[in-house]
Amino acid sequence: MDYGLVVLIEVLRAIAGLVLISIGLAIIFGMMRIVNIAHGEFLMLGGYTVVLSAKAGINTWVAMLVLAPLVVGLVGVAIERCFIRFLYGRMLDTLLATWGLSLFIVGFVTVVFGNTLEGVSVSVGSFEIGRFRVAGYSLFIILVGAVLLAATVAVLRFTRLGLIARGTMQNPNMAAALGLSPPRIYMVTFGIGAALTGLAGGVLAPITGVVPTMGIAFIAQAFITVITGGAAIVAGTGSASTLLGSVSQLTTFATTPVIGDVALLFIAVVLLRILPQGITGRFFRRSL
Amino acid sequence: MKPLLETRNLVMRFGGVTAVNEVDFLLEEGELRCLIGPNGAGKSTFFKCLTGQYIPTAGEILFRGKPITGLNSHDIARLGVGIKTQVPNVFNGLSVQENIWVSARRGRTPRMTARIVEEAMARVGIADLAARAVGELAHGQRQLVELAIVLAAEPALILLDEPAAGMTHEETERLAAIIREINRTQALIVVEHDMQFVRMIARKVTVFHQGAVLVEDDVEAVMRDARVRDVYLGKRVAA
Amino acid sequence: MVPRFLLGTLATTAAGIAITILIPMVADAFEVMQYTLYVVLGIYTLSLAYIWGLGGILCFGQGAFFGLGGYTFAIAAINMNETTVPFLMAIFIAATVAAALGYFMFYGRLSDVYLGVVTLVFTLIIWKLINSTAGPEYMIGTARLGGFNGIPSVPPLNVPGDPSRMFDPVEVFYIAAFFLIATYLLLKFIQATRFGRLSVAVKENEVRASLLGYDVRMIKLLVFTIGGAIAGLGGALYAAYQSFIDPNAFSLEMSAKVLIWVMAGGVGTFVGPLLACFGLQALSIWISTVPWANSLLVLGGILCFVVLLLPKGLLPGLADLSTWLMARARRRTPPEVILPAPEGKRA
Amino acid sequence: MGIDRRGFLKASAASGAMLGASALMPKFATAQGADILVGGLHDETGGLDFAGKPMQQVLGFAVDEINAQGGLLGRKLKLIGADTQSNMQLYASLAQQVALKDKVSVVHGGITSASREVIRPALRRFNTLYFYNTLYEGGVCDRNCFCTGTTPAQTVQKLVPHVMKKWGKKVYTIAADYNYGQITSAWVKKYVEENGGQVLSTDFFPLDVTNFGPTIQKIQAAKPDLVMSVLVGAAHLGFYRQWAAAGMKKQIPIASTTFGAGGTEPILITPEESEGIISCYGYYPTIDTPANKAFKAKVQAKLGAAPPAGNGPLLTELSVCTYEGMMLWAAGVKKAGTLDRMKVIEALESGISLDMPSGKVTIDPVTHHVTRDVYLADLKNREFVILESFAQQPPADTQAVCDLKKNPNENQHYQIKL
Repeated sequence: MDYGLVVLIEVLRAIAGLVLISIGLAIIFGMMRIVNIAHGEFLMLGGYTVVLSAKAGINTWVAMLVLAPLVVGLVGVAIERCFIRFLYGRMLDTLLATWGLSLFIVGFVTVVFGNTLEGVSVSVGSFEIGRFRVAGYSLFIILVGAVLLAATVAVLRFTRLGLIARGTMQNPNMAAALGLSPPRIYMVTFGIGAALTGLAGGVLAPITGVVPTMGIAFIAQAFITVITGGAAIVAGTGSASTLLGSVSQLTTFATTPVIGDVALLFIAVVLLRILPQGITGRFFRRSL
Repeated sequence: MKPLLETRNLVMRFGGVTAVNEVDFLLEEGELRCLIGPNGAGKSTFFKCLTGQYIPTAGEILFRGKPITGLNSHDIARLGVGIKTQVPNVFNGLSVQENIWVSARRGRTPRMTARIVEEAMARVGIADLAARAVGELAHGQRQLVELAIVLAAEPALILLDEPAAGMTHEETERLAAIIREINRTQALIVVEHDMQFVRMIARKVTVFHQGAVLVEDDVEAVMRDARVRDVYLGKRVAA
Repeated sequence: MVPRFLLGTLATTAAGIAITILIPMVADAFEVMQYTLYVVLGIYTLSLAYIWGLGGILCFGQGAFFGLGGYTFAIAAINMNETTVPFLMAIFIAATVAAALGYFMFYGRLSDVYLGVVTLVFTLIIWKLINSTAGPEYMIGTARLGGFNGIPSVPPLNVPGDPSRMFDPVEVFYIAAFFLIATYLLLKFIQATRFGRLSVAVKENEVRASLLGYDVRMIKLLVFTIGGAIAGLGGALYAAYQSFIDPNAFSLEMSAKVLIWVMAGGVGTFVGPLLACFGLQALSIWISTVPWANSLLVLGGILCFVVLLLPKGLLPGLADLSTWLMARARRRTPPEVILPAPEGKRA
Repeated sequence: MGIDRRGFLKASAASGAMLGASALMPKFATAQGADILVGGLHDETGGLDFAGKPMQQVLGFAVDEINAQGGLLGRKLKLIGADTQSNMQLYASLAQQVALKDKVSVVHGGITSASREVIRPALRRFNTLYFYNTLYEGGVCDRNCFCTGTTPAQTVQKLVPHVMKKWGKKVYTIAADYNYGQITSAWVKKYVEENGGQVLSTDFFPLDVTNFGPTIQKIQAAKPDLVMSVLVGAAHLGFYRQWAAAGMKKQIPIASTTFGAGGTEPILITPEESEGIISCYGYYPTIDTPANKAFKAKVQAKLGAAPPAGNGPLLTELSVCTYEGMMLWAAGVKKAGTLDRMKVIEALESGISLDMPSGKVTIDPVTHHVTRDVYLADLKNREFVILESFAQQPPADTQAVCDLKKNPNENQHYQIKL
């Protein structure tokens, strides 16, 4: 009984983890068709923001929930202005360009901030379930994952910004005809995707720690989750994370982390074979 | 003699929308049929079912008496069905000649292929464009290239989806002549909006409305039909 | 068109042969060995340049076949104490696996970026699995898989039929160069055949090709299998040349690197990707020995600039540049520079 | 214990094949006064940069120190440092480059066992002397290669009984899934059983695993007295974080054969997360001897008081062994009076012994490993508090399988089976 509960919490945490690392990419890749290989580095920048601010004496929660998204969002906007905006509609070039960008960011961060930074820990404590102790932080991550999904739905569905962004991605000329400036909308959308990724990097920092090269560990999983999810941003990310996260975590419990990872990849392949357009290519089509 | 093409009770549904609704359709060898109907009447979907791009939800398609329902596009094409799709569907990166070569080369020797390519270009009147890249041609010219591609495969049945779209008046007239000429040897089904054009080429017309066959008759009779007018004017019809 | 096409191929081949003969004459033994690596990676580059450039198949996991070729060669050569049969086995296994994966994908009507992701996931699965074979229980015959450490002491290439006579490094260079040139010629030949031209047509427009009666799945499957075989050939030479193979061959980096070479060199050409492969590889070696520079910073910066300045890739980009310069010289008026629109719609 | 003979035959066949390449023999630049070149292959960027950077820096420091004392054989030393970028393919290429193009007299370098096994056979082929200065799983038997780091018989043998006496007899091992982790965890099992204990389970993790949630629950279910960590690299630090976050630090203590060896681990995680981890290495910065204090002062004067912000500590087992490896090589060259590779090897085999920051370091002629002092330390607020020291520990594990006196042509990495 207690074991079952512990497993459930771990599974939910794995799902939330996938949601966190992929929601920003779902926006940048799913909406804007930018194959952002530097996505992992955005996560890393979020982590660095938290660690550096904590070092500067700023409250960790503020750093994590406010500064990380803000800083990475601004970095995202800057990158979009100097770089990405020349590449819209050239999906494959974005792959090459952001690969370069990803190397550049890793090198830059190493040179400027160093590769060895003290980790942060947040004192949420732990609690007991029967014979087991569970980290309170796991619950926090689950919470953040759920809130992020809900917030993204709300923004896309109910705000003017969300509506305009969705419209522009469908048809930039339409937006221009309505007197909106597509470049600005692209910039803001990219910034939001980056900000969400920064938030995720910040929230995960206390568990993963931060080193300049940490991004590589997330990039494949994030892309697989987004593409398995299909076209709908929230429903896709949510359903793919749930499926992949629970399969891999349950397998990990039953066997080893390697087999767990392999199970995740395997399910993704089988799923794409059955549903070539991703989960939301078939189900929840009309959702966001 | 068996009809060239027959559909029995053909149905195509997408989710809750029924795009093709219980269509029974018959085409004789050597016939030229026009398919008309307002936008969204299901004509293009009907074509896609015939060519294997969609697998029908229900019903049967017979080509010369042989069931072809649910076959792959390339299998149907090999039986002798060619199609010019609504949006020009060509190899943009290749030259006009290469485009037609791809079509003509299937199942033929290089020498025969070369002859057929020349013939197809001459028949449609685009020999002067042979070396041009298709991607840089005007819309009307690309329509003609696609027609030549379809011809070069020498199918028994040719489906043309809005072949006159984007053409100048002269081009349209030439197209009508070409179609009449093709019809000497092959059967055609032509989807077209332009009633002038339909009059130029067709004897028998089938009218689609909301996925089903509304009327099927001589061109003049159809033009006089009140229901057809209502449909085109957007009035509600008691079907 | 045909004579020009032939002329270019012949000129490239002649240049390739000349360079191959010249290098051991002017270069140190060490440099010859380094160039061998370039040549081997060049074969790997051609495998993707082919399936992507002529077949339109975007494979994010080409490393899978490269690695399979390397591992097959290593395991078979250690077991057989001979390298000719293992060499052929490497090509065969890589091609077979490519055919199986290709069947799975093309007959499942996967395309585009979804297909790319499946290939990526496929190579990552192998990577994860092979990485977890460090234990002594993972043996194939007498070869230990070795997990993360890979397989050391892979026998070097020997003269076919005479396992005791091994090729020396300069000979290995010649062999690798021979295979690179042969691969190039083979691909140029395929490009000129009916099948090659059809595969280009399929790349241009799949729907049209199938409406003309061509089995698109079959054509793509063949292209993909040929690409897999070539990557396997590269992998076998790689393992033989370095005398080790490790799971990095299956890593994201190995697959992404070749994508970048092809893209930077220009999709649709063979020479461009080769030049990009050689150039970027040399750059990355050179940068490692420059004490003041952070390798990643410099490499990343260069890549970013390449994309912005030569959007079509190296070779087509240079071609554009020379046309532009010639036009400028002739007209002496500012030409119309076509820049990508600052904003566009989604692809 | 068994030995993998077949592998050995293969390896020697492979190296024999390359003898055809005699043209590749480096021709030493013998011109009087020309600099003596020393190769350093370390990962200064990429995933292992935290370990590689200090090694390269301290190697440079050692070169400068020798030059300040007048160089070797009347000539100055020059370091050819190459950044291997944590990439095996670059290890292969750059080993070729420094050996054949730069024609260095010796190569120091390699961090993971994987990288060592890439460059070791290559350098042997190119007749270039090789020093591997990292703590590792033991078993390298190659006359061209000297290993100056510690091996399990020197450290794990001391660590296991100490922590078992302190905490209890039931051990749960978690290890990195590659050569080093596999072999070291086998040693852990051997020593635990020799001391009357029991290893409940040994779990292996590839180097990129960051998710330890399920493992932590499994360990709790198994209820060991202590956890023995053979984890490696930055990703695996997640274990210590998640362990502390689950409140396990006060429940089950941790000992480690790796934690802090590269110096950065205690910095990357917080003091609360690392408090009380017991380890055993050949060097700690806190060794309280005049030699170490003098050494630290010299390094401080040369390379700065503290590492630049955001970089790990300079002095760790890895970097100090690199320093000591350089000094041992220099002593060998002095003794041989020449740079000739075989003469230097013979001089080193005469049992050269130096007083180094970590204590007395003596080359074991039979295995080309070193006999050195090892230390046991507890981590208190990021400082290694030395609990015990063990003088002059021989590399007994490698000695059990390798005898270069008897078989000078051996070229093998023995997988010591237990």
